[in-house]
Amino acid sequence: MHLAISLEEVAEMIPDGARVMLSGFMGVGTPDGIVRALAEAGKKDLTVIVNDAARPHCGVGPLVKAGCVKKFIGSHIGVNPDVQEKMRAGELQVELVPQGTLVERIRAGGTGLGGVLTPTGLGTLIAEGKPTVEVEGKTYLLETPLRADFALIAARSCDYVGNLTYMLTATNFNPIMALAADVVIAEPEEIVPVGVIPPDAVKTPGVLVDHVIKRAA
Amino acid sequence: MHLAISLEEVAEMIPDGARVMLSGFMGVGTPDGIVRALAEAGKKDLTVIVNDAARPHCGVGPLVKAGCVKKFIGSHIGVNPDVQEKMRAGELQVELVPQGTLVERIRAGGTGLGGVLTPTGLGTLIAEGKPTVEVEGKTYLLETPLRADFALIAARSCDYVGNLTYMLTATNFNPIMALAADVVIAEPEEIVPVGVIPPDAVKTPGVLVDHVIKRAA
Amino acid sequence: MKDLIDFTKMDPKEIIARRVAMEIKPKTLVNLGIGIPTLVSDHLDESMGVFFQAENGAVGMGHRPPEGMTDRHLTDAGGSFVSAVPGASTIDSAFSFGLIRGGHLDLTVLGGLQVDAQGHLANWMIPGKFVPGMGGAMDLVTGAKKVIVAMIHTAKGQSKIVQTCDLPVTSQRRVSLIVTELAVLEPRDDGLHLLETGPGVSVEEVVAATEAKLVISGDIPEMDLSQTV
Amino acid sequence: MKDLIDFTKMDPKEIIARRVAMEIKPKTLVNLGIGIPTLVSDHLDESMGVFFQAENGAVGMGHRPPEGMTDRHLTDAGGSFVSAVPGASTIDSAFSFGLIRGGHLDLTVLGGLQVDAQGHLANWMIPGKFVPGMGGAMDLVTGAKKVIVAMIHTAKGQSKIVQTCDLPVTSQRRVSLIVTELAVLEPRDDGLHLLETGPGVSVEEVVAATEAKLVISGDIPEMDLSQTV
Repeated sequence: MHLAISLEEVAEMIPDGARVMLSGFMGVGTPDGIVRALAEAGKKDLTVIVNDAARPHCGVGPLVKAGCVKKFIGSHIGVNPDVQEKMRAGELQVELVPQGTLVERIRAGGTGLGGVLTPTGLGTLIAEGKPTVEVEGKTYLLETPLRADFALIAARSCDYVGNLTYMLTATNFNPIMALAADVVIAEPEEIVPVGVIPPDAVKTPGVLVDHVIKRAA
Repeated sequence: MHLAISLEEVAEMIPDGARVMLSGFMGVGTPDGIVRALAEAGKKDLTVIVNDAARPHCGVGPLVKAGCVKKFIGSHIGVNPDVQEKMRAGELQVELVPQGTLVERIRAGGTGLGGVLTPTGLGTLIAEGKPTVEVEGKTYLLETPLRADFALIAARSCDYVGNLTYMLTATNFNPIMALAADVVIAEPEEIVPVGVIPPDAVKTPGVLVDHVIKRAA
Repeated sequence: MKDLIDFTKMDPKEIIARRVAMEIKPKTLVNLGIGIPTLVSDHLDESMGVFFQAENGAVGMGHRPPEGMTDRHLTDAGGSFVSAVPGASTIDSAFSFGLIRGGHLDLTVLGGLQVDAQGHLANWMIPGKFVPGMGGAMDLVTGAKKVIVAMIHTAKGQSKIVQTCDLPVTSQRRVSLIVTELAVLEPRDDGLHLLETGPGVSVEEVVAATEAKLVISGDIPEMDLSQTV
Repeated sequence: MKDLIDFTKMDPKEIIARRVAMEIKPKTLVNLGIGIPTLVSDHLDESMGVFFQAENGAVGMGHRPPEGMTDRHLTDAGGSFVSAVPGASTIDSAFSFGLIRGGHLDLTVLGGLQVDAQGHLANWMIPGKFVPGMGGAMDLVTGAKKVIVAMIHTAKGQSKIVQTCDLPVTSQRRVSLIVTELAVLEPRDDGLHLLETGPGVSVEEVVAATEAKLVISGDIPEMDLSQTV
């Protein structure tokens, strides 16, 4: 059972310099309240693992704009001019990871696997300096697992056990990131009584979730 | 769209010597109609990839009893005396795979990954003859991907697009095996009209399913 | 009346979209990239039963809903609103890329910055200028059963079809087909074959607009867009 | 009245189950193996908020439902009917072992054929005799945060706690604790420590029944089962 906490409490909980996974895809399925709270709290030197840089006003955008992010690990930054600009100015480190590799590295980090053996990226810039492994006559790139101090998740529904559901394409990285951080914090659109979400509808079992966000009344 | 086919058609489709994935856990979530049809058709020399040998009357049991199986790849055979007996008599090859490794090898086979890097099995009999890979100072066993000619799946509901839902612990290996075979055949408990299963309730998208079984009237 | 359309005067992007649509088979799973590839779905008959997949986990996307009926929980990989066709499903990102990398995707259509005579695509960065990132493109090009590059033939007067990419490539895998407004090209072991010319375009015009050496054998037909919708 | 129970006359399996139950912390995720481990849940207060997980994908299993209310879609890893507690969820096998191998499982309680002084467990085969297979045991022992072996101390008069396993081991990882009806033992770097004796059992009796060399330092208390339910 979890007592819901406030956005202010989340902002206090996450220290400067933390390594944070942030869910969402072009800002869809991102916990916007948490992002706003961290930006307003003026966090510094965060490393953010997130699919994409979205746009300045959504997804990780407000955190980048507020100067909270030291390092960005993700797959796409093409439509956020802030990120392009800060990267060129040397204010933001960017590590690009192919999207399928990114999600699989997070899954490996969350499920106790030692890494990912993928054909994606072989023979490209992405493969430079990385070991390859041959399996049954084929060559694969060995990509390492990713974990974070915090995973910041957006859910559709949540109960007080911490069970989460997601809605449509707002699912994306959420269930995978919920596996791969020391502390998992979920921002749901609604909190429902325990026992109301059917077991088969739960996409993230509550045992993975440490805190859920209280909704504004 | 799929026209539902009969059990007899499935039995005709699967040749002697085929490599078959069979879902289920102690017989729960196994497509029992397909198993029965294959046993009755007197199939020979099948290689079956399945979590466990269940009991003589359920799961893969009837196939083993009918002498259809040449090789069993799975994690547990402790409560099926037929399997123990045939194994000792040299009539059945048994390859034991830790359960978590088994499902992850199937997932790798189904999702284009080159293998599984797992700590499970290190320092045990299971590791003998297998390569290990060191990642960030830790050693992992490299286990190869598994695929099959056919995956035989049990579903709760199905539509004519082939979308599948599963129920409770009858889910188990079903959604993973549906990724990892050349031909995927699903035996649902009910077939419902297209558009009736909500997108978020689909556990196996129909694009993965080749055939669904017509239910007896 | 289809045969009254003058395809030589058609918008280049629409020529490309129509020609790519001809490559799509019924009942397949298809991923369309941002830009010109997105236009392809406008030229398919819905009765074909093609399912459109997006990296963000949509399987069975339909057109943008009417104004006032969009929902921020249902978008394509570019973040644009879409609808769900009957039989649609939504999956998480790991599952989505499992489909892509695992060979379950029949076709991906992508834009490109450059393609070379070996069939290597470059579409994720221009060093020192603009770095959008690869998003899902590296997985798509590596994993889809068939890869079509759909793009305008030239950029700022320069051929985008080059002998060897000088931009960083997206995959070491050879793409299946290149469709521009001027040509349909297929990279094979023995070089980059010119299969078709664009409406009203001569072979000589294609050669002149193309940096890469082309293999031209026999008569080269013009794209036949007359059956497209 | 708890203090009137004579624990020395209690069924050995119940002694073990009660003592293991004392190791379980509130609000944790716990996997109980077949046999004696399954009995442990009978000795936990439901208000503790412990969630029981099974390899087959149940998270939040409850007791077997009354006759006539069972359902073949809801079973534990042994195939026995269970119920779903409020807040239960069901996941596929890949997710289930993701929890197990990924360190999300707080505790696993398993039976054993042998455990040795180094804390290695053997519980999946007796070469030439009986090969049940490891099922999920190798993943559980390798991945759970804490591993408790719960078993009868001896089999056919032979100690199951040996100096070095002669049966194939389940994991190279050291288990956390061994609980039998005679003793609580903890494998550490410097050997196998005797922490507690069973009800009415002397240290000498434990030593006599144990093949492995034990580290015995100071007074060894008896199991205090008086607070168990």
